[in-house]
This record gives sequence, structure tokens and C-alpha cells, in this order.
Amino acid sequence: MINEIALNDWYPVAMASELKPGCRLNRVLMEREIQISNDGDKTHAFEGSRVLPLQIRYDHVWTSLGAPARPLFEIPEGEQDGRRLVACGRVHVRCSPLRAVENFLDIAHFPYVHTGILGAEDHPEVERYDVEIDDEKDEVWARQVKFFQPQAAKSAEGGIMADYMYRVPAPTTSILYKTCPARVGEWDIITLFVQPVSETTCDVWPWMALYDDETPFNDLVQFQQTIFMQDRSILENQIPALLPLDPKMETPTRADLTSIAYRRWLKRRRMFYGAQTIAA
Amino acid sequence: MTQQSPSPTAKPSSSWIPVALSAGFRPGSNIRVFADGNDIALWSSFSGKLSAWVNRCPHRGMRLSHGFVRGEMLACIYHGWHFAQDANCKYIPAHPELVPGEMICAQAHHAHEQDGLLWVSCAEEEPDAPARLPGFGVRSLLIDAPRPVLAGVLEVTHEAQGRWELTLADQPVILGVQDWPEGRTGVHLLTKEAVSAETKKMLSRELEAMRRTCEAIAPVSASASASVPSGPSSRSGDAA
Amino acid sequence: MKLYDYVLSGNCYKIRLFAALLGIPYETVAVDLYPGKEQTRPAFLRLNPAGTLPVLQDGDLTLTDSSAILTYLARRHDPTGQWCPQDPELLAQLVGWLSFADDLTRTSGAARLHAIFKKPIDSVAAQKGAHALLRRLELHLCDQEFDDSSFLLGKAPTIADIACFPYVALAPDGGVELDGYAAVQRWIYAIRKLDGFLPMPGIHPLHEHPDKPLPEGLNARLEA
Amino acid sequence: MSFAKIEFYGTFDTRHFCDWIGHRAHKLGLTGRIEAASSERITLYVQGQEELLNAMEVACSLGPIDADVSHTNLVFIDPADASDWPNRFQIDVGPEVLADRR
Repeated sequence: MINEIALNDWYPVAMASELKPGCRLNRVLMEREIQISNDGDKTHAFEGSRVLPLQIRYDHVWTSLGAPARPLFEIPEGEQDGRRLVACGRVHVRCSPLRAVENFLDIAHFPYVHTGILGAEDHPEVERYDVEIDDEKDEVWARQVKFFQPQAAKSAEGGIMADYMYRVPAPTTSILYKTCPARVGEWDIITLFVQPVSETTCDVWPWMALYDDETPFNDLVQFQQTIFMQDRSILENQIPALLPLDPKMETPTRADLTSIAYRRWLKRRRMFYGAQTIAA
Repeated sequence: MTQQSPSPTAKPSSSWIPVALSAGFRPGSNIRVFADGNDIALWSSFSGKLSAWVNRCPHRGMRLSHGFVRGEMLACIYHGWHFAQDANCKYIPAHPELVPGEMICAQAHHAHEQDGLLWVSCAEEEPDAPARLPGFGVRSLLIDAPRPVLAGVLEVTHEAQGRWELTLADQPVILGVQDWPEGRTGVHLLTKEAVSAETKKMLSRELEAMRRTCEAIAPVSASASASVPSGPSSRSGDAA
Repeated sequence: MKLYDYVLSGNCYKIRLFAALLGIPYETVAVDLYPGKEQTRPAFLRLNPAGTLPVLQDGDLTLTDSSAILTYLARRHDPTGQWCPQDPELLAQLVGWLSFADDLTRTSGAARLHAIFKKPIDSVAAQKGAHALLRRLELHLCDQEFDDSSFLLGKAPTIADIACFPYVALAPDGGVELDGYAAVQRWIYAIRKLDGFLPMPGIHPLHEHPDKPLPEGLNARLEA
Repeated sequence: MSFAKIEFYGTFDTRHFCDWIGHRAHKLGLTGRIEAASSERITLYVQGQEELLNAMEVACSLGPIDADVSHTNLVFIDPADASDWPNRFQIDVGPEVLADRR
């Protein structure tokens, strides 16, 4: 069942760069077939003959099957001068859209899933960090996250303690603010925009806004694709396929605080599309 | 062998089910098998001890059959939680100093090695060992047809505890038979006596010929065949 | 030596893996196969009119087929002849497996591109084709094991193994599971265990190597 | 061994949540007791390894499906002040909570 909450949110369905004049893209959003078309000067989204709301931001096309309850979230940093904006295409995954977001919020898997890149087996410890559900903004934030990384970014050389912040501005979007190797004091932004295809399948659109004038564009894209494809086999093998909102069958620890806060927030705002809502 | 009681989600079984051949299951192996419809991680420690666990990490639900063996432990590929032979978690890398309590554990079924076969039981109590029937492993094979089709095709002379005795290309052989999800069947071929490599190659082809016959009778649909092992995804199927 | 490379391509990975195993130095040029479709643009088509990856440039030589590149690297950099044997019987078999590897690309590789990038192909047919090839591979590897051999042509790995490995090991990415192919799984392990093995996204490094110790803290605790 | 007082605030079926907490304490190998004051607050006195006490707070902050935990508060307690803590998990549910349930 698609609940109202899920229906009324904004979702990414295409990269802006795909919108060539005359193009017509077929997409599936929450089990419904929709079309994105460009008539030369304007882009439209339809479900059958019904016109859907549409906006183009952060290099992606966003639409909604319902009446969006609130505007699309802001990423002010993404609009700062001097950043390189990198849309990485989409990766289809047989997992709940919520699991894709949850995994993105997790650092403890770096040593085993992203071995030698984002983590190392001899530095697995997760230090204490702060998590907050911001009721006013209706967002989840994790701050003061630190983790040892052998190669934190394409432009990083040698291991560093990377500083992270995570922000969940919408149930199917996660934004990572990460130590910027090229510009001290600034944050690189790496986001995961998730398009729910069904409750157990999704298309993931990674997008980055980086201060990095040196790394070739293609290397940036492929670094991000490498990381996400390492996650993909994990995501397709978690049981149950739906994200449990009652962790009775699981054993979260302090390192899972962001994941648990994310689930708590989903539960509170009654976003159940892709979630397991029966008591485990 | 483990002492943990089986998963409450496990479907009950009365006895042992042959799930793999001993031959080739080297120390450090970790594979996914099915018994009584249960998804199971079957693994061997580097000293050769065998375990069969519910294929689900108690931390965040990752399939343990994707994990890796370290010494006498199985580690989950997702966050590296290490589980010892008794299925108890011994190490949580995110909190290296933490000594997990014994209730933080994987869920164990029973595992047993005998007569060239690896056996799993999902029964509450560990059943008595299967009757002795020594065999020499040749190969395993997955057939896209259900067990009754095999039974109809083969002339089984004797049947006991998941093993069929029959003659294949004039050789007396044993076939360990195991139900897979979606109407498929796993078979594990053994000879009653040690045979040459040439004989094994011949038997391997005979077994494939038998598979072709079975699948011609009852083909599993192509889509089912392709999607079988992607695992449970329904709400009800995941409920504990 | 320059490799035009796409990190998620199994065919490019063949070259990266083999170069790593032999310790051959090279530089890479990342080509934006997805989402950029750079291989269809004029600049790339001048390099390789077929519009495919990988492409290897070594001096004046340009090679555009992964099996051709593997053969070239083996003959040029492996004086022992292990990786590309010249014995007529073995060489003939090797060529057969290189062709088999291309069949894997067309089936398992295509199913994977469909599963990841929604490439519009008949995915069910591709998966079915992949299973048919895996059955043939399983039969052959069982034969090899009966002769105490772990690899496609015998006791030592050759470029036949390297060519076939990626789209077998990556098959689960495309919904083609390897459960039930016991000999194939053992062969994958044997390749992952080779000195100098290089992983790629979807293929893990050998975490379960018997020589790898338990974590230090855990060892200390177990001894206490 | 560490000792902590953990408080949960929110809206929940107190009896159900208490059972859930007891289950989690058992899973983590913790001992202590629950004092359920109302359907909006539960207080937990719990002992075990520090990291497991943290895990207890994390798991219960999500809790059972019908619980909405708004916030939690964990305070570590001097062991000297906890000498008489029970060695198994006890659930004390006040009569007002049981009344709530009806």
C-alpha cells in the first residue's frame, strides 16, 4: 500500500542532462508507470494523461505522484561557486529504497565492504558521534562523525581521519558532508537521491558537489560508482527485504545510532513505503 | 556441531538432509544451502569444523553465506561481526573492546558430516546420525524439476534417509537428494567404491543426461529458474 | 602502456586483473561508459571504431578486444609461457575458452547491465543463457577436479581463466545466482587466492585467506 | 561493569514496551529493573558493559512498532550507589500504568 506520506513527496526520476528535445523517458515510480518528456523548451511529467508536478534541481528531474506537502529540500552548499557538480547516473538495486538510504548513513561497514578505500580492517572502531532528529526542519542529522579512511576521496592520498556529517532531508534522500581534501574547512557534498520503484526495488541517483579542480570528471564518477556497486551486493542480500521499523530481530549498537534515528523518524512521520511495519 | 536451538522461524524437520558433498568442501568454505525451505549458511572452519546457521546476521540481517571464515570463526561481510563455533558473537569491530554476551548470537541448525556427505537438520533436537552407507563423492547437481519427477525417471533400488541407491551406467551409486525452493532438486552423486577419474567423468555425464530427461518432463519456468535464489521478500515470509 | 578503462566493466577488469597478477605497470584513462556513453562519441570512435572497451595502447599498437589484449600481454610479459601455453592441444582449448568468455559477456554480462543500468534487453533470456554456460563450465571444472586440476586448462591458471572469471563471478549482480554450482565456486576461490589478485566492485578480496589472522584485540581476549 | 539510569519519553503501550525492554535486556545480557511510571515515561536501572548499556539505549530508542519514543536520557551511575541492584531483570509496572492499559 502506498501511503499518503510517500505519495506526496518529491522523487528523482531522471538526470537533467537526459532531457534532450523530443525525448520521452519511461520510468516507474512506486509501481506506477510515468513519462518524462521534453518538447523542446519545456519538460513535462505525466502519469497517463495526468500531469504531474515537476521541477529540475541538483542536476535531476523531480516529480511527485501526489500533491507535495512541502517544497523540495534545500542544499544551499550545492549552489556555492567553485563546486563541481557531478551526476553519476542511476543504479538499479533490488532492495527497499529505505535500505539504500540507511546503508548510506552507515560508516561501520567501510572496513569490510569498501576495504582499502573508505575503511581498513585494522581501523574498524566507530567513535561516539551525535545524532539529532530536528523536529523543526523535520530532518535527521548526524554530526561529529569520524572514521579512519585509507583513501577518502579520489583526490585523497594516504589514510586520514575523515570528518563526516549526515543529513536526511527526506525519507529517500541522504546527504553526506565530508572533509574536503582540496579545501580545508569546507565540506564536500555527496548525496544519494533514491527513486522508489517498488517497496523492494529502487533506482539510486548519486550526485556530488565537490571542491576538486584536478581530478578528471570521469574518475570522480567512477569512484562513486565503485563505492555504490560495492554496496549493491550487500543491499540485495539483507533480510527482510523491507526495512524493519521494530528492531526486535536485530542487534543495533551505538555505531548504528544514525540508522536507528532514521527508522525512528520514518516511524514517527508514518513513512511506511518500503518499511516492515508489523511487529517482528 | 553446534548446540544452539534452531531458529524459531525454521520449519520443523524430522531428520537429516544431505546438502553437499564432503569432497571439495575445503576448510574455510562458506556456501548457501537449503533444507526444509530454510535459507542456510553452511561453513567450515579452518580446522575443518562444520556449522549450519540461519542465513541471517543478527546485527542487521545480512546473509551470513556472504561472510568469510577467519580461523575458527565466521565473520559477516557487512560489519565484520565475528561468530564462534557455538554461534555466539565474539567480536564487534565497531566496538573492539566490547565482549558480547552469549545471547548475541547467530541461530544454529544441526550440521553433520558422514559417508562423504554434509548433512543439515533443522529439527529442534539433534536427530540420531543417519544410517551408515559409505560413499565416495563424485559431484553435485541442481535440477530444475521436483523430486517426484526424479523418482519417476530413476530406478531406485533402495531408499533411506535422503539417499537413493541405484545403478547408473552399470555403476552402483548413491544419490543424496535435497529439495530446493521453487520446485527444484539438488542431487549429490557418490559411488559405493573408489573409482577412476575416467569413471567419474562418465558418471558426471550420465547424471547430466538424467537431468535433461527430468527437465524435459517438468521444466521449471525460465523466470523462476533465474530468480529462485534471490530469497524471501514478502512481508509475511519475514515475520518471526 | 595505456588502458582505456571503465571501472564497472568486466571486460576491462580482465585486463586490470591480469596486469596485477603479472605486475605489469600501465596507466589508465577512465572512459565514461555510463552515464556519459563516451564510447559512442567521435573522439572515442576514432580510437576504436567498434565503440567498445577496453582499449589498450602500447606504443603504436592499439588493441580493442579483451581476449586479444590478454593474449598480447601474456606473450609479451610472461616468459614462462604459463599464461598462454603454445602446446597445440592446450592452445586450441584456450582459444575455445576465450570464445566461451565472449558468450558469457553476451549472457551474464548483458543480464548484469540490465539489472544495474536497465539496459533494454531480454533479461530472462540472458539469465537463461548464462545458466546454460554455467552448467557447461561446472561440468568441465568437475572433470578438471577429477584430474586434480583447479583451473580450466590444468593445474596452473591461464588467460582462459582470466577471460572467463569476471562474468562468472559477477553473475549474481545480474540475478544469476551461483548457489548449486559447487565446482564453479571453488574455481572462483582458486582465482581469488592467486598472489596479486585484484578485486572489483561486486567481487570481494579474499577476506577468508587462511593466513589472515584474527583481529588483534580479539586474539588477546581469546588467549586471556 | 557499568551502571546506568536510562529514561525513555514518548507515547507507548507501557506494558508492551516493558516486555520489549525485558527481551532486549536478556538479549544483551543485562540485569536491572524497569520502573514504569506512566504511558509517557519509562525509567530503566541497568548494569552491564558500558557499550551494551549504550546498545540498550539505542535499541529501545526505536522500540516496538507501536512505541513513539521522542527522546532518551542515559546517565551513568557510580557503582557505589548501585550495590543493591538486582542480578536479573525485573519489571515493576505501577498500578497506574496497568490502569492506563484498561
